[in-house]
Amino acid sequence: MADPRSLELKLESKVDSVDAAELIVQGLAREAGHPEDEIDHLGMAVRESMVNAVTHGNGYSAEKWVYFSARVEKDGGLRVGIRDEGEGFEPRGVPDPTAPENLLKTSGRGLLLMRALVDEFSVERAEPRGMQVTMFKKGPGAKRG
Amino acid sequence: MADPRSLELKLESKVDSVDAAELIVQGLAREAGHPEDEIDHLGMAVRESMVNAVTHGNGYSAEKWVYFSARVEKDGGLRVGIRDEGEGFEPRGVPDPTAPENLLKTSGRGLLLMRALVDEFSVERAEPRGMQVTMFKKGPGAKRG
Amino acid sequence: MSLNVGVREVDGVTIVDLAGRITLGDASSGKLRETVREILGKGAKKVILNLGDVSYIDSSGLGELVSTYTTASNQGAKVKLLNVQKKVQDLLQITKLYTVFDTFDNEADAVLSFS
Amino acid sequence: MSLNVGVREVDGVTIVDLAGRITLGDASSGKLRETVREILGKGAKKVILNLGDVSYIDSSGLGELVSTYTTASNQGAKVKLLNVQKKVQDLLQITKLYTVFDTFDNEADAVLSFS
Ligand SMILES: Nc1ncnc2c1ncn2[C@@H]1O[C@H](COP(=O)(O)OP(=O)(O)O)[C@@H](O)[C@H]1O
Ligand SMILES: Nc1ncnc2c1ncn2[C@@H]1O[C@H](COP(=O)(O)OP(=O)(O)O)[C@@H](O)[C@H]1O
Repeated sequence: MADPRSLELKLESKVDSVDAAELIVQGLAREAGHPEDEIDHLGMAVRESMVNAVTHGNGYSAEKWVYFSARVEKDGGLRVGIRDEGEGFEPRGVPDPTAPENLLKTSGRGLLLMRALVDEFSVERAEPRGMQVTMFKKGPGAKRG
Repeated sequence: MADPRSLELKLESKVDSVDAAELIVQGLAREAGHPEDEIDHLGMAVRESMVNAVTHGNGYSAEKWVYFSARVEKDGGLRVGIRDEGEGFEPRGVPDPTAPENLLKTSGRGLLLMRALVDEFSVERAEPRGMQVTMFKKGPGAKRG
Repeated sequence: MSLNVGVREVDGVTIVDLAGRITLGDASSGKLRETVREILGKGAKKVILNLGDVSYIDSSGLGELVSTYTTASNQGAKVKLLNVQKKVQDLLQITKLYTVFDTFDNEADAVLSFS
Repeated sequence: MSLNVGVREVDGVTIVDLAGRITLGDASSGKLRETVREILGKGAKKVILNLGDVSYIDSSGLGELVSTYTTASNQGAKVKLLNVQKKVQDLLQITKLYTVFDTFDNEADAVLSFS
């Protein structure tokens, strides 16, 4: 049983915020008893999503915030939310980076990695603007589906 | 040898920021190879200092920030800075909580704990206002003095 | 970050089992305070706080322990500590609160100490 | 969060030893790119990136590896990977980049594979 806890932060649009979010999530996952490789995976997914919010979303703007939230559930399940204040984008319009014609591109792999590294993932337009990413990693005791 | 890295954050004056700072510092200390009990001690000291900045310093004000910084040195030494935007106070004026007449007070033990839990500690008035706390925990390989 | 509080009685001694963290800003401090007030209201004079599952405490939490102690004293009751983890023990040492609280590693000894 | 880069030659093959993290926002990506450009400038055609001490890579870092690969190809050179850690291997798998890079667990085998 994990101690349920949650936190919400308003973070600046810079790389230090990416590091901060990753360290926070890793710490919560470790406390909740997740195994080391799952902690790494969740940390990577959060890193990718924070990078997108800071760069593509907010364009490193000092006037725009990244809204970060993390919640540890009773069974150790961990839900992370990341919202930016950018223009937003159409996720279905993003090309598949594993398609042969895209394999040698130097970017475009972030969303693919996020989806692969957590148990549940969603990305949708937020109100009044920007994108909202939500990810969930099951508790350490939960059966993997 | 630890990877030198550092981060600077502007945090809201609320309890979630206390938790965030503690988790970040614990994560950096763990990465830098500090032993578990030292990680706990550093985390506690950071927690106490953040609580003071958020409560006594900024009074939970939405208009005031806590400026948090952490730097991991090559040998794993970890320096943490916490600055608030409050009225400030005179550290020498704080009564000794271990004096018999203060032992049953329900508060006043934060600064004592911070000093005891890290290797170097300072608290001084900041410009243009507020207090600046700096703490340092030696790298895991460093001889304890 | 929650504190779980359970109450039981052994040989006329009220044992409060605490599990979790006692820190600023969560409901934990309120819960401890309220439970102790209730117990004292029912006339308890011998109280043991079992900290065996308290993994973390900060200076606010230490303040709560002291508050419990003085509230009890004012009503002629006594509070002792049981199963204090190393981490918490260190803090009692630094703050000299170990001079205020009787502490025990064994429940039977703690209960017997009241008679 | 730094990347250390060392270069050495074994039997006509240039081995680039990397240690640290390859992620967005630090100097690491630039360092790798610059080193590879320099090596290719000197006419190297056989390059091995030794990732044995690379503990962490993100999608920007993967982009850097791809960029190294294509820059080399454009100059008639070939890049292979050595000692890819499990964590990084997982990412190559997910992104199908394992189909782009020849990878080796053993330096001698990697060097021989060029002849
Ligand atoms: N938060 C965001 N705001 C705006 N656009 C985004 C956001 N996140 C992703 N995108 C768009 O989706 C594309 C694919 O993102 P991703 O898969 O993470 O790869 P990369 O970041 O390497 O381009 C980005 O290039 C960008 O155009
Ligand atoms: N950042 C701060 N700004 C203003 N006053 C402070 C600050 N930090 C500490 N103080 C003052 O010093 C006193 C002692 O602080 P501390 O030892 O942490 O104990 P406590 O917070 O329990 O009172 C506080 O009560 C407060 O008056």
